[in-house]
Amino acid sequence: MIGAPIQGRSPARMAWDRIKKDRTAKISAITVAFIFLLALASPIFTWILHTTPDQFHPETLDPSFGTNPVGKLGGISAQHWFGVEPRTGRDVFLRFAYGARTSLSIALSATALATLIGVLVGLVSGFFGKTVDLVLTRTMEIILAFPSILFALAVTPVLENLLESWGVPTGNATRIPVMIVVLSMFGWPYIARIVRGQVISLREKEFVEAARSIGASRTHLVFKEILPNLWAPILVTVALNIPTMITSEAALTFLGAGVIDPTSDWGAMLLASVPFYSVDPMYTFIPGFGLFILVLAFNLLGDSVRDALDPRSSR
Amino acid sequence: MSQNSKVGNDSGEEIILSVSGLTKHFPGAKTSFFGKHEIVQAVDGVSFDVAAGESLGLVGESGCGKSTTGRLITRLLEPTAGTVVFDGQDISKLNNSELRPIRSDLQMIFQDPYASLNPRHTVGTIVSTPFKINKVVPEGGVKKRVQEILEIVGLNPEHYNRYPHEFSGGQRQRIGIARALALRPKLIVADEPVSALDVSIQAQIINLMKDLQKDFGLTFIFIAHDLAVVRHFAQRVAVMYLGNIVEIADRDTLYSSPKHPYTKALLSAVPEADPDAVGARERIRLTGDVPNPINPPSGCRFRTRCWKAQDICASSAPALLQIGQTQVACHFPE
Amino acid sequence: MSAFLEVKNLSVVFPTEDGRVQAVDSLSFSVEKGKTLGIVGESGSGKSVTSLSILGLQKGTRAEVTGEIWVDGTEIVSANEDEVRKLRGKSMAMIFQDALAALHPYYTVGHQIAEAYLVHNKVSKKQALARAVEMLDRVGIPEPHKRINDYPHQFSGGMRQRAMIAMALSCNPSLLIADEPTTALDVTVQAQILELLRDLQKEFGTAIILITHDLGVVAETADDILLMYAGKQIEYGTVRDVLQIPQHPYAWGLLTSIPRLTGDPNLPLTAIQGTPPSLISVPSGCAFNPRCNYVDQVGTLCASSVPDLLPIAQGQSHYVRCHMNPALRESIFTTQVRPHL
Amino acid sequence: MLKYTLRRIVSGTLVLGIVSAIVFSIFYILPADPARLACGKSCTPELVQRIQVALELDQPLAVQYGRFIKGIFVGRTYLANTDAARTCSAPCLGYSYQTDLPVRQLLMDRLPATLSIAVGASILWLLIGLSSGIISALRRGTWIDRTSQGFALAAASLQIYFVGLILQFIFVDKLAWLPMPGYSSPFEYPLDWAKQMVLPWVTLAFLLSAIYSRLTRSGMIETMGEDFVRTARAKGLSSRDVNIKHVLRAAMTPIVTVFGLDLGSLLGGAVITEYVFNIPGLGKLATEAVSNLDLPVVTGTVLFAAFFIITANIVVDLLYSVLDPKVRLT
Amino acid sequence: TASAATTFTTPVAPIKGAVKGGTVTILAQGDFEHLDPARNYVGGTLDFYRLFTRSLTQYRTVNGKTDLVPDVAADLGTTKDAGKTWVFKLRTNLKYEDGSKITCADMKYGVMRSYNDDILDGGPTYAKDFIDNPTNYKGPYTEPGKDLPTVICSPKGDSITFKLSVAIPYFPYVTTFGAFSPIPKAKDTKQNYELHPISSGPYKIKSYERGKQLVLVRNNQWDAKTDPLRWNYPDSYVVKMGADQNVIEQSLISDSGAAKTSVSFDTNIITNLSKVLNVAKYKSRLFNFDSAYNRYYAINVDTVKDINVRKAIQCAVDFKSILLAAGGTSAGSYANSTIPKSIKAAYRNFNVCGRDVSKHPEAQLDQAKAFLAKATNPKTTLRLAYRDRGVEPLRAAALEQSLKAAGFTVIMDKYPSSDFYAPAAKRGVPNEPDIIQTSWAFDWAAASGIVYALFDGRSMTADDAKSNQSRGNFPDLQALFAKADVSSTAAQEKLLGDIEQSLIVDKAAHVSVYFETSHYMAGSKVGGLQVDGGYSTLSVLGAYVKK
Ligand SMILES: Nc1ncnc2c1ncn2[C@@H]1O[C@H](COP(=O)(O)OP(=O)(O)OP(=O)(O)O)[C@@H](O)[C@H]1O
Ligand SMILES: Nc1ncnc2c1ncn2[C@@H]1O[C@H](COP(=O)(O)OP(=O)(O)OP(=O)(O)O)[C@@H](O)[C@H]1O
Ligand SMILES: [Mg+2]
Ligand SMILES: [Mg+2]
Repeated sequence: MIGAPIQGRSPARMAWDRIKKDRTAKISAITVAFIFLLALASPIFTWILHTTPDQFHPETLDPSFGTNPVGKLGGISAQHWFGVEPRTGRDVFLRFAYGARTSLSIALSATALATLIGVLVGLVSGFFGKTVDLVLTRTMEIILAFPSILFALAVTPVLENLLESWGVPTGNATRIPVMIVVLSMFGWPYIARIVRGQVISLREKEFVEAARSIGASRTHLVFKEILPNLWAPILVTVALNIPTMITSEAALTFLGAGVIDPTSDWGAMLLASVPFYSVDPMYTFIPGFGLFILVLAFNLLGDSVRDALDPRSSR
Repeated sequence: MSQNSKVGNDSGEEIILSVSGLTKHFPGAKTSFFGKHEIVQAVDGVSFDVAAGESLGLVGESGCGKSTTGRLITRLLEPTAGTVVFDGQDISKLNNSELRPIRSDLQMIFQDPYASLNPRHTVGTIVSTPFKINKVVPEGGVKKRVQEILEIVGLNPEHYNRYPHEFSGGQRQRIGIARALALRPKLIVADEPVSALDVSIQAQIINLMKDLQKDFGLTFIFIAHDLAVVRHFAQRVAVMYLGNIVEIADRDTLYSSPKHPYTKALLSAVPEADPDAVGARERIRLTGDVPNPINPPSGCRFRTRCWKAQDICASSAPALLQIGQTQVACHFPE
Repeated sequence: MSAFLEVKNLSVVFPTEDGRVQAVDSLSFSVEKGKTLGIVGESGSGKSVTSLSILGLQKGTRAEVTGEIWVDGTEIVSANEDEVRKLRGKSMAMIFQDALAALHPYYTVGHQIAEAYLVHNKVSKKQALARAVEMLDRVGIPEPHKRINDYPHQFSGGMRQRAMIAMALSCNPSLLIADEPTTALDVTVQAQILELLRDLQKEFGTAIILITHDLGVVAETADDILLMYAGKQIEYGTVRDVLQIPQHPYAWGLLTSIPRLTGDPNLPLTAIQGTPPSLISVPSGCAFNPRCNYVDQVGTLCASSVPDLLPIAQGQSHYVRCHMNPALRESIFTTQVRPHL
Repeated sequence: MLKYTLRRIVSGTLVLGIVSAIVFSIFYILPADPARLACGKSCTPELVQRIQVALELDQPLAVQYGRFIKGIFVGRTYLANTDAARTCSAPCLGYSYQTDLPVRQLLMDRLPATLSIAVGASILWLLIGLSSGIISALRRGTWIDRTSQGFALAAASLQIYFVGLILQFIFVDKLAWLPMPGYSSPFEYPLDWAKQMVLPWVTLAFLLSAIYSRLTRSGMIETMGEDFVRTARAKGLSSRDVNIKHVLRAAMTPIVTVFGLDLGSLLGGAVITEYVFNIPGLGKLATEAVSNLDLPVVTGTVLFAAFFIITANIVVDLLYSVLDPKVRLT
Repeated sequence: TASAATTFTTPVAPIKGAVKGGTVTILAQGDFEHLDPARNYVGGTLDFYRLFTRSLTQYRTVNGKTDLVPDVAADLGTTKDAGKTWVFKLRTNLKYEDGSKITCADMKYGVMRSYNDDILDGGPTYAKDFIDNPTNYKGPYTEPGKDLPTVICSPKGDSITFKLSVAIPYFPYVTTFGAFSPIPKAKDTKQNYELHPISSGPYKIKSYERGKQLVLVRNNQWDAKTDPLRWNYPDSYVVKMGADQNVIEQSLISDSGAAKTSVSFDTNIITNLSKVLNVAKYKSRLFNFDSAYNRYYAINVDTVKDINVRKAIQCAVDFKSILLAAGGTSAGSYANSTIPKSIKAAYRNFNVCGRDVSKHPEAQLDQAKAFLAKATNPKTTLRLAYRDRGVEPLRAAALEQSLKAAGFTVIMDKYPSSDFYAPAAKRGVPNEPDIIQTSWAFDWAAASGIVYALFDGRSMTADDAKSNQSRGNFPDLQALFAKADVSSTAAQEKLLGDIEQSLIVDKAAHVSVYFETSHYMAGSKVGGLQVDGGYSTLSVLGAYVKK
């Protein structure tokens, strides 16, 4: 809109102002923040509840059916706010809180790694074109041709063994890095494709020509001219990628290639709940609902970020 | 093409740019992943000279290779063949680092005032980038110099920290001009600098550029498809058709007695805002569109739309020859 | 006599988040069969909105349309969608600036023309396609029976515009609205298209509204000119009147600022200062006053009250919206403007 | 077009080759010994070694892979020229370490279940997704739109396993309207088949239709802003014709592509769905094989799935050229 | 029990209410490893093989009572030298499915070919292990002309004699295995024999598609009068293979379609147990019985040298939380001993860590700490080896908790599900486990089927503990084993019971935790199913389709 210029607002600032006005974004942000807080504060609850997420509580289970917590709704009580786990009597609330920690840190690290790789590859591939581009796009094509869940399942033990052979101790110390690598391995091509497309169109933009015409180096072109224009799409991609990563992490764990007991994780809690969903539905419901809310909040937030950064897309 | 003489202007001024046999063939759109490239003959053997301080207009229909020529001269593209001698140095084969010192003398103004400014940079950053890249520190510092330039192009120096989206099209084009001016270039290639602007704004920019040329002794290559606009800016005009120059002459000669049928047709097609002139003017209506540069017609490229075309036009390409004040490439000039 | 199209006091407002956009403000004009009205104005002055309102295409959107639009005896603003739909294509048709975007990429040109014909005529598909061939032939596309099977992207720019025209004219509409039909085209092709429009008008007696920002195009094609600025009509009259004795300072500015093929090229162009206003906050009074060189001649009135659209003299059909009195205008025009033309 | 198709098939085969090589080498560096797995309860080192020979695990990786590829195209003979020779005709994917059955047969046995899920669910999600997306787009901004899109976003944020378990709890355990999900042959027990498939279909369709609904809606809305839609209206077409013939037609193209790819990856095994509902499909086969380190089956399933994905890609590209005349394939 | 007094040669009584006809479907997770009698070794399916394979002796279960009965044999074998030489009388009126007679030579050939276990891999090796082999016989495929002189048919072919290398008092139990089945030499197709074993039982193989299904139909040549243990109600049995554990569980639970007439022999209801146990309509179709499986912890005496540390471990074991992790008392019953109570001759009702574990299953932490304090060579960091399968990690976690509470530090060492027993039995390797969480199911219902395998240190080598995971090789117990080797069955059982008690109570090298309870389910239209004491499984021998 041509006309009275608005006082010195950068595009980022305008997006931020738009987000601040968005009620959905606010509620989602609060929800996400709340879950983060729960994850961060989980040790405090250990102290309040005088137990740990790994502590067995055989007394809370029906002695003849280890699968049945004593009491209603999966054994919810003043001591066990979300009930207890069948078979072990471990406190579900603590496992939930600690699980949020694991799930979030894996998903976020994987997103970060995937974004880093994706952006770098996208930049290089889009900007330099030719053979480099051909090789990189082919690589992406091959990765995308992999049945990702299956392959992730298959490759996890392999990578784990590899790490172990380098002397990393068995268990979650290897499992978690492996998960992050595997998740980002299948995540980066999506980001790279978006970045590459953007770079290709930006590369042809006249302002890049203009910079070239004053003798700018490639580094300048990539990092000073093109990259600043990528923040918005990257941010949107990241925002929409986080929920996908959370889901994938949970799915991988659910299929058994995830973190190892006793470390808690939402996907692992769901997996553990499968045999009991009909006797103790609460145990399924709690991590499932948590996952749903978290993913929903991130999705809504991602939508808001996208709308704010790209005002043309309207709901 | 024009092998003979460097056509200078009569006054024998210093030739700052001399282009000869300039050719650019693009790999055309690939039709599939493995498909072969078609060859787009965007510019094919273009030669002309530009004297210091003059402004040369380059006109022609869409796709005839004007921008490509401009970008070859500023070495944003590497020519397939031919030479570009700028300030006594052949720059057609230089690599990026060798070009760097010349860049500040050779600047470009772009058509699209929206796409040519990085939306993430402030006006200050945009105009000061030339200084930073060429590591030039002007007297009084970069900021001061930039603000001076902003003032010169008619912008408020206080707009230093604003972003392009806060400006109108005309103002943005001024920013683009400021950037081109920053390092005091000798030659500016302006690629359709006003065609994206509103009529009421076009005149502002044309006037501004004219003033700048006068004040700083700039040399301009002014690309446009609008003959009337060129007439108001350039002292000499070259007409392009499908990658070739078909006619070059000084302004008055070209507009009053065009030699090439294409020039003639082009002139007669310009609508005039004068109801009396409408009936009075001779009308030449070309049929069809400009042919595809992937497969240009043999011989004279204009023959497919030319009402004068004979057999010879299909078999041999006419050279650019001097006829009176004009250089024209036609077997049957007017 | 009553004209084929009669627009009275048309106003269009878009309520947006940033404010109410007064895109068109009390516009009145008429077009008779066989005549051409040129609407001229800068980008954003409301030309396209006007044309869309005439076709009733703003029904069902957030646009608030008021006033009256009479097409062939039907009032469009108050009519319901179905009534207007029956008029569209048949009584009035439209061609758009960007023909590539305006044609559906997935259907053949022939199909799209035939479709337009089929809606309003009880004919078979075959007959409709035959009509499409006929129309393409009429607008000068070689080998039309082959080209009907082409998709829009296989046509060149000029051919697409011709196809659009063929589509618009397939049902012999009495009114054709051409919204910047040649802006995207080269001059040589533009000339072809304008000539085609003129020929067709002669043949079918169509009323044409030609929207453009190029006064040259209007001069060559139109009978009347409506000059718009910031949603308002500021000058309205025959081509000859408006171009030869323009009354509004904006018209003066436009005429003197466009480069021409005649006249002294060394004289600087007299540009209009400033930029067009935002339609959300149109300057009070005469919208042009911040850019007008002659505000001093009138005083505060320019900034405080909107001038009425008045005939330049009693009984004249040349209207202008300016606070300056006719004599003053006359003198300024002769002394300061005419020499630059 | 034919040339293009052939070329795509060749390059797709190449990609498959690379995928198989990767899968193959990854399992080769796995320290766990497949021979031990195939050996059984009374296993001795000699026996392990004999099995190693029988499975040709003693050969170098390149030789193993070469034989594997050969098996696919022309078949192969294990332990040729020995008493224990057995021939596996092309396309041979080897024998399962676990069950000693031809992998091809395992895949074919599991395919019907996966096919049942994929086809049924995709019909359902297309129906629901498209119709709700269309209605939303046409009634943009109304409560219908808001409700359906809110629902879609929520559904898209749900997990198959969570929804699957909840639905199973409600419809199987509490209400007992449906039998436990599973797979019965549709030819022998059509009714049981349908009843058992209902939950997998609904679950999968629930989540995916949400995505399609959003996709359809945004595609339609975007298209509605296109110039050619305005042209269609200017022609005097009825809004129904405009919406269906012009808007939907244009909005459909990307949806068809996405659908093709989704179906393709689903055909390779609806891993989670099969896992949750205990359906003996390809995905289930693969997860079992992975946990048993049954290399031939893992390679087979991954290749099979990759085959579907790549085929879907090719089909989608060809389809795209049919749907979008601008795309010219040579 | 191997007394010649009871003969059991008469046919078994009909099952009340059973009717003939119909098809019983058996749902199996996978194909049989082998159908060749010499190569069968998989617990749950051994019952099923009896439908078409007769062996020298067999188990018969009627009304919950299981006896060893002569099958192809006409008696339960006699020995005159306390078990070193065994003579079995043979029935002479038996026929194969093709009508040809079953001869003593066929019985001997069956034994002989089991020596070719290089080709016929997979089965138990008892015949080869126990029968004396002075000529180093290698099997009929390797040495075609050669004889096995220690298996002797009487001239009339009505009895068969086995000369063993040592006295094996329980040999008649061993002869239930498939190596002691008749095989006509002319029909032997070596490793392909399993594709169509010639039937000697009431059913014969009609079709067999590997991995898919096996169809059994009536064998008209079989005569019910000659058979002391088999019924033959359905017209056919169909084994459907390839379904998954949960698929089978759930289709049995849902009882729809073919599942109504179905039963499974390899699928214990595990996943859905708590659900079906709680619902009456499922309960009626559920068969709950003690399986042969005992879950126990072997304490490695090589690495945990101090007896007090071992005792501390014994006391620290929290039977309760371990069993809860496995499903509570419905999924298993606490056990002080790996010899089940049902093996009365050998079972000892001793206390573990001074308490009756069935009454006080909780960990005895104070005592554990006290023992640990007493240790002269305290080892407080323990490596616990367990398998990554089912609830085993959870059980290990339960043990970890109570060990920690008792003052130990625990290193959890998870082994892949597929590769556990052999690596865990490696001796003298780095990271050798201190506690091994493992289990045992007896091959026959006697202490000899347990104690020899689990506690006989004499079978160990320097680097392999074999199935003696606690690696005990105590001189006093060695002496007892030597004595048991040459004792009569009854005396041997008693001695073996003593050995186990000593190993658990005195040496503290073993903690038995519970016997798993099996929960098998059948479709609502299948009758005649009963728990077979011989194989501790749900037997389909008496199955019939309810009208
Ligand atoms: N990078 C490129 N790759 C391939 N073809 C190109 C490229 N750049 C230009 N062309 C082709 O070269 C021809 C000349 O293009 P150019 O941009 O120089 O024309 P122009 O005269 O500037 O036209 P316009 O008036 O539309 O700007 C056109 O056919 C164009 O499609
Ligand atoms: N749907 C809409 N919502 C809000 N504002 C609109 C809408 N359509 C048009 N406008 C505004 O109305 C004004 C007039 O627009 P219109 O398209 O008629 O201009 P125009 O004269 O045709 O310009 P151009 O020459 O650029 O085509 C512009 O300021 C535009 O931003
Ligand atoms: Mg250009
Ligand atoms: Mg417009």
